[in-house]
Amino acid sequence: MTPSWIALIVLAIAAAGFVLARSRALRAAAREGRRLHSLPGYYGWTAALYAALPALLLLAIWLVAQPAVTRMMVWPVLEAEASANAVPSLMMADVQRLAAGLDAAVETGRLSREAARDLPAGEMRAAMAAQGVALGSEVTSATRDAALRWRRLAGVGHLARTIAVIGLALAGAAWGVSRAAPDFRARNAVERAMRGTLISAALIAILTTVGIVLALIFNTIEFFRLYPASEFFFGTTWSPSFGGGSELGILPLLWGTLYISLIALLVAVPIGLFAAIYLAEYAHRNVRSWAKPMLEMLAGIPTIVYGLFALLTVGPLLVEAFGRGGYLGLGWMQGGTAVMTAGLVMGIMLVPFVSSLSDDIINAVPQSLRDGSLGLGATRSETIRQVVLPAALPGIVGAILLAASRAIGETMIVVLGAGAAARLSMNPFDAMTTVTAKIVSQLTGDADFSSPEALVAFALGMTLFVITLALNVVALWIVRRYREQYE
Amino acid sequence: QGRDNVQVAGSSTVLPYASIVAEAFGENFDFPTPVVESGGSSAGLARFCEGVGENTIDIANASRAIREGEVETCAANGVNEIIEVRIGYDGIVFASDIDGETFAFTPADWYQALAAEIPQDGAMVANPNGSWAEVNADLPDQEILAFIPGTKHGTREVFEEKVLLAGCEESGAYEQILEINGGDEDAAEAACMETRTDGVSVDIDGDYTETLARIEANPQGIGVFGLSFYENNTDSLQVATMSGVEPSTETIASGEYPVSRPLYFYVKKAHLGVIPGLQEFVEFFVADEIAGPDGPLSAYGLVADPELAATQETVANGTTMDAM
Amino acid sequence: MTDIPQTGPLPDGQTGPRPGSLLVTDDRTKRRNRAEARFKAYGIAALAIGMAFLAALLWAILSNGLTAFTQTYVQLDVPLLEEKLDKDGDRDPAKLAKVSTFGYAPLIEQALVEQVEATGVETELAPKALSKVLSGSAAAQLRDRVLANPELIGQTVSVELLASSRVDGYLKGRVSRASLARDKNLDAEHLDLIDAWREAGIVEKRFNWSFITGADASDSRPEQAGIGVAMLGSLFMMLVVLVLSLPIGVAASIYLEEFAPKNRFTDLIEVNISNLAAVPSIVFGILGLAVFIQFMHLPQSAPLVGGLVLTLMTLPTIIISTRASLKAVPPSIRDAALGVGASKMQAVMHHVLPLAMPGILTGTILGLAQALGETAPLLLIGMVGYIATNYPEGVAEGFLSPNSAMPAQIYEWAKRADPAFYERAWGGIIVLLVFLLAMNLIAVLLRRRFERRW
Amino acid sequence: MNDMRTMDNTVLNETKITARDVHVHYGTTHAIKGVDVDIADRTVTAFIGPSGCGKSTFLRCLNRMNDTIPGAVVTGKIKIDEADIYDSRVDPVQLRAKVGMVFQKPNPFPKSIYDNVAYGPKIHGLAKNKAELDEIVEKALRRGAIWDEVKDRLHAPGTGLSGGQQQRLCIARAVATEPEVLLMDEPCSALDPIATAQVEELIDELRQNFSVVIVTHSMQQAARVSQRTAFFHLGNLVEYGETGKIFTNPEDSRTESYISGRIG
Amino acid sequence: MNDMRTMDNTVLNETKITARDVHVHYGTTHAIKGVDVDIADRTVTAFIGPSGCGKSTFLRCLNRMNDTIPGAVVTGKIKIDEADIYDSRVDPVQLRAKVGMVFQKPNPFPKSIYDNVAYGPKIHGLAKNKAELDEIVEKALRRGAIWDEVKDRLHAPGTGLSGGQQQRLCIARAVATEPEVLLMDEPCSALDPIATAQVEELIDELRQNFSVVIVTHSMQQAARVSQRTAFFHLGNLVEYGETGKIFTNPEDSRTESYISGRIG
Ligand SMILES: Nc1ncnc2c1ncn2[C@@H]1O[C@H](COP(=O)(O)OP(=O)(O)OP(=O)(O)O)[C@@H](O)[C@H]1O
Ligand SMILES: Nc1ncnc2c1ncn2[C@@H]1O[C@H](COP(=O)(O)OP(=O)(O)OP(=O)(O)O)[C@@H](O)[C@H]1O
Ligand SMILES: [Mg+2]
Ligand SMILES: [Mg+2]
Ligand SMILES: O=P([O-])([O-])[O-]
Repeated sequence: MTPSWIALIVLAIAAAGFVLARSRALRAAAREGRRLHSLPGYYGWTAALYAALPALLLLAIWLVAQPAVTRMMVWPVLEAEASANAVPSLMMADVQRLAAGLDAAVETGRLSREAARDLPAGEMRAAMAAQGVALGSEVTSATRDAALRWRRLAGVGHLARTIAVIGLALAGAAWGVSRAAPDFRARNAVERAMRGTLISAALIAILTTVGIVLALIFNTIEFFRLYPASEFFFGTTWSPSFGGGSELGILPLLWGTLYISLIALLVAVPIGLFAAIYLAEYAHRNVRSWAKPMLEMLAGIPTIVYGLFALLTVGPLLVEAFGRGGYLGLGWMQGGTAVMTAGLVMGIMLVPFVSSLSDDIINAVPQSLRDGSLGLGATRSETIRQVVLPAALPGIVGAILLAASRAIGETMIVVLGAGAAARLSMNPFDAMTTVTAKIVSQLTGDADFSSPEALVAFALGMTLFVITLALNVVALWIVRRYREQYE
Repeated sequence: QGRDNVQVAGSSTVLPYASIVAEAFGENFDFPTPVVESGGSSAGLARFCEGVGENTIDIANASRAIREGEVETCAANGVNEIIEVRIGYDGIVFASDIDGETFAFTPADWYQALAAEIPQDGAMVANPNGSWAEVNADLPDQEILAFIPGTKHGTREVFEEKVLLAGCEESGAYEQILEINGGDEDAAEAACMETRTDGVSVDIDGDYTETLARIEANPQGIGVFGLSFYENNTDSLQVATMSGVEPSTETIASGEYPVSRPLYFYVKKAHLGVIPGLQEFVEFFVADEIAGPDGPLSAYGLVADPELAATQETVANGTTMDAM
Repeated sequence: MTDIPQTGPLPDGQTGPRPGSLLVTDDRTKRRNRAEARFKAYGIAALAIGMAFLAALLWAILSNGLTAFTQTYVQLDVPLLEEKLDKDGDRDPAKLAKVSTFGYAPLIEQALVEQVEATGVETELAPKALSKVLSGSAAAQLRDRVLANPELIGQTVSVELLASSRVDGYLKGRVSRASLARDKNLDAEHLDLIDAWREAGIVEKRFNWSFITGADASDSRPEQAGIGVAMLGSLFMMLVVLVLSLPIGVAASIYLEEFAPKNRFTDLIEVNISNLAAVPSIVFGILGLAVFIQFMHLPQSAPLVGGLVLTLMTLPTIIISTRASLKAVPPSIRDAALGVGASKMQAVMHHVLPLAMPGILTGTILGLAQALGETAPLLLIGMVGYIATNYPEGVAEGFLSPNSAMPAQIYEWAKRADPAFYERAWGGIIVLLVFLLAMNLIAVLLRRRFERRW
Repeated sequence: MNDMRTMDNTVLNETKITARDVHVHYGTTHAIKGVDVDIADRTVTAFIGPSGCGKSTFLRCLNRMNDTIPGAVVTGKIKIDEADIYDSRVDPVQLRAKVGMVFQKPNPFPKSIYDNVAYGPKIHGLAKNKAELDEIVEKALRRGAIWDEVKDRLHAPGTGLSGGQQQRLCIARAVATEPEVLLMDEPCSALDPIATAQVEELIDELRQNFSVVIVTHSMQQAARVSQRTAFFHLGNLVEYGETGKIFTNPEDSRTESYISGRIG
Repeated sequence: MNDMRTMDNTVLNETKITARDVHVHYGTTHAIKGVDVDIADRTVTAFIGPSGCGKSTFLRCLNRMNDTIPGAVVTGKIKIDEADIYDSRVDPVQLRAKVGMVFQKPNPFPKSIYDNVAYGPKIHGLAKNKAELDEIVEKALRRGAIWDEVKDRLHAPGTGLSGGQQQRLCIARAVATEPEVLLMDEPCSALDPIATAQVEELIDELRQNFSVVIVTHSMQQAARVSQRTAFFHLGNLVEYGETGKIFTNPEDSRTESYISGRIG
């Protein structure tokens, strides 16, 4: 039986368990004339959970473990033949593909069960090709034997899996139903399970982090093997080149990232925060109900549009003002692409991140606090600045962090608005670029994947990860310090 | 189980050609239209080398030849038999705003305009040139502003070697540099190819549309494009000649026009005859009707490979790289 | 305003009421009111700036993209010559299929020549050059029709064919005689022909449904490209994102905010989550490639994988906003529920969560908007390129078979050489925004329902 | 259970607040139905009446705090010192600085105790420097009869106080801004007798210069602190007069029933 | 410092709640300092004492509502029906269903009046169907002495009620779940005398079957409704005994001073 069928059956058992346990609890309560500890549904859920959770967990473990175990048991067949330089994992991969191919062939009726068993090794590659299974090399007799053994073992394993999982589900359901008595704390049991679910959801974040670190770390290490870490961290030049002799200092990129994000936040935070304040505190309900979703559209416009907007509209405008011969006569700006251009446009994109969430949080501050302040003769703005905003601070900081995060992660606006050249400069009207933009470009570029020019993307990602982690720790600390909990 | 479409990944330069072929293939065969992913030559080759089997790609497009290291990675993952197919050449052209001045360049002009430092009176000095006229009196007196491929692009390598380095040698600067640095050839080559960082030479990490947009925003700029891109945008761009030759499929195929690079794709032999339609697709790709000088690829701007017949043979025989 | 009663004399040492009528605003109040007015003006200005930029962006999008929604067609009578299409005359489908699109091209050329004669236009264009007014898809269109109805062979059928992108551009004002001067794809003479045909009603510009429903086309046929398949890809991805990220995000937030003991470990999770928000989206692509494709062997280029990656990417947004709004619910509400014997879980689910709903929905709106517009991670899991060409057959296929997504499609088009793709890219952005609005509509309406003050 | 003192308040002050035909609607609820009342200066006026009769609502009209309730509509004329407070020229901010308020539910800001009290003086610029501010805060807290309890934890959050302490904190906060009229909505509801006595003392002290309106459910308290009493019932002002008179010899039968504990 | 009087239990019921050496700390504040008390079943026990002395804090210990205050630490033993409520096996939820609570500050849910009251019965499964639930809600609202005022607007939000109405709504909400012990923190602070009388009647009625603990600042109320009274002062339980005894003949001088209005 396929895993999805087993899962379906388990769910059916759980559903049955639900119905049985629920009615059993109700009957018991009626008979004994007692009140149930929990609402009847909770008894049902307990049984359903007892039935489904362990069984599905077992199924999951089985799915992961069975191939590993089978591999171990099949390896001896191959071992004899494995030459000195053969790669076991590759050989196993062929065995597995072959076994899967034979399965498929039998299933589609292309081969009979016996034929599959008796097919000579020499004909197998062709037969598999007909089945649409690619094999890396000709099938040797050892591979064939191994594949056949694999199929036998897998067959046994599948049968055992079906029996074990469904058996466990039945046992769980029975146990759940048997416990459905009035004094059983069904709600607590269900809530424990819910809590488990909540925790697992929170753990996904951790798993994602672990995943990201794992996905980056090996290539990062590989990079540092090829390129000295000190030059990467402290180098002030970024100029990769295909011919070798690249200089891959991260400092100009970090500087660009900070600079552009800073300008973006300088635009987004005041605009977003004031917009949020206006919407939550001053605007008429109707204005608010359409203005807020409109602002949110800013977050939905693809960044490529912002990029083009920066390149074609904002950049030239800024040059007209700040460029050589501009009407401010400053001559600060060389070309349209500059930190300023990208920062301004990115800031606009980030406005809804600040405004919408802040608006919700400000709106959640209890009216009694506003009343308290207004009643003392404070103006609305004083009330907002001194009472409402401090009370809403954690949420607002969250919103700003979210905006900052997006600023750090943005590529398209940077590439089109700020350019691709890495530079260490104080002038906001110079072209610069960011870590993220370079991660993307090095990763999608033409450099050989085993060269430092491509691997540097991973090191950049890793470094950025660590730096933002540190920034977040600081932010958390600040929020903890200045938080004002109402009531 | 059982993938039924051909999967191709890799170079974004090859993508347009591959997509034209894939579309025609889908129209004329009963196989589904192949999936052609972009993402860059290296990313494509990296995925190509992950192994054999239906959960790996069948073909990697590349705007450069596969490198030794990549072949090794492939081998380590069981991808032993690789067929290399060269589909033609990509011409690299220099173009400027349609309403601006007309340019006739030589590689030396570009070297003089963009080198970070140029030799002068026995020493390296920071490039003093501000306008094209300062570089070469025959060129218009227009500020130098060049949009050149960023360091992620393979085109950059071609640009550096075939334009900057060639220009360096052509103008005699190479000799002078050798003199200055005491005969270190590697250092001299590097110096020839190093571009200035004062904002005159702008790296473009995006694609040709970005370059075009930049020229729109800044009509003084001169951009580096692929021939096919230029040919599709003759209404907004005018092309410059290089050493007196106007770029076209013909001049590039004949080798008159100096700046071009070969385009390839790589096929896993282990997948041929296994993934439905793969064999047919590969053969269709290099057929005369498609990749020949009168085919749709050429019409779109690919410079047909003069040795297409040999390539067709390679494909027909399934000749792998190491067998060559 | 004369007889304002003055407050009585004050005993020594006591601060008295500040004198003055309510109708006269005192200086300090005036100053404070000015500050108030300024503050409010900042709010209005902020909102106005946001709206102005929105208007500018929308204008740019609409003015560039609306033309993508019309398309030029050419009506042509094509003789389906038996000797070309079915030499043996036995209508054997296998043999019919052997005639490739290249075999149909001459028929179309011939039809064009006949049409030129029929309309009485003088032209020096060779038959092959004439066919440049038609899309490259013409032959395929015809072939599909013949293969579907072999009985048509031998007749002359009237077919409606896509005009080439240049001709289409001419009707839309993008292409002019001057701009064709150095274009090897079309000549001014073609335009004369088109003008004549337009008068004859053979060439016509219409609303372009196939842009909304169609599939991607290759670089040489912008006129045939549509965003329909990519839209499906986005739809399936968004389904995955919504179904996973909303519950997981809300569950994680509830745990962290309401249940987790406040200790180092939960601090770690908290910092972790904010940090994930700052991870560049392409890194999620790296992760997705490693985990979902290389480790779990999910298919390449599949919306399911795209959805999973985007889920991981949107989670932090949803979690951060959900937590912020959970925090904002006053503790007295929780107390009230616990006080009547609700469990903590019940208190949260029944009372706190509904009150935090506006923030949760905001997070969802922002997160989904981000997910819907994201390209970079799709690059690594193979959803960018020439992919959205086949409609998925059924729902399971929709999740698993290779597809692209709207932003990836737009990004692809924006890169392509033919300027006709540029208008499609903007048109695609319009479709994307409409999709986004439709998707958010429910969230926005729901949010309005949940909003309340206490 | 009635040890009410009869007060013959001969010296009546001039009128501070005049209300004419005041109606308040909350959406469809008609909460105040045409109330006319004159509140005298330097006097304590008590509002009594059964729960839900509109006392708080009417009180909130007097400093336009009803403006902040969505759906609340106030009609009629209310004048303070002859100035119509609903006139467009009147700045509600100035009005509220002049007419202070203690709310029925204590609502300390989520700030420190010190900042809670210092908030009003700060925004009105009543203190020139920190020392003066400290003084104002201490004085207000003393008047709110809470100084001793909080003097050691002035920088602890005001929300961490007990119910009665919060109430006194809010009283202290209101008096710190020195309003001319102080509206107090059940200021002693959560206070023990001693604290109540202290607050009543404060009210008496305030009466020397200001007018005070107090909502209370305790007849005794009304009798003790007020010179005039208004009895509200179902949104109507049923009877208004000298406290002594109201408690000893009410004119309206409803007043009598309420005072003698028969209607609620 | 513990001078709890041994009580000569004449008519007394068996003990419902036993507290031994209970201490509560809020961070550094020591709010309850070693309280020992036995609360009898089917009895009304009044907690009196000056504001801030720890009445609410101790009350919240009895149904573990202090668990929800970050920083609050409770030590000592509290048993209800012989079961230690701080035992890890005790489910605080079940405990709170059994020991209901009316909070000092009325805190209705931002839902309709009906839903406010129906919530408890719903989660405890007290009603089989809608009709039964309606009945429970009506009965609770009647017992809370608020039915007449809200019967026409059961689906209006509970937060749109007047202060006193909210308080009664919270009482109705608490009795709707039929707790065995009801803790009421100043349930009548915002109520007029009539409503107060009705709530006191309710308390008396509840006493027939359950035990009620009530915090009040009104000695009269304590004397009227309670059989036993506990006097708290600065976190100590100073005296505990029969109400009559405490009010007429207190043993501790502090009790006497408080009752006679000398300390606060
Ligand atoms: N959350 C808290 N954090 C810190 N201290 C608190 C907190 N809650 C109460 N306290 C302090 O604990 C002491 C006892 O408070 P409690 O609320 O029990 O008093 P109470 O007797 O109910 O007073 P009242 O009659 O004013 O309501 C007070 O000094 C108070 O300031
Ligand atoms: N925000 C509101 N929305 C709707 N109705 C309201 C609102 N506030 C009060 N009401 C209603 O208006 C009437 C008067 O309320 P108000 O608060 O003025 O009563 P009150 O006299 O202060 O009563 P209490 O002594 O209980 O505080 C009541 O019936 C109440 O239910
Ligand atoms: Mg009131
Ligand atoms: Mg209390
Ligand atoms: O995408 P490319 O590898 O051709 O730059």
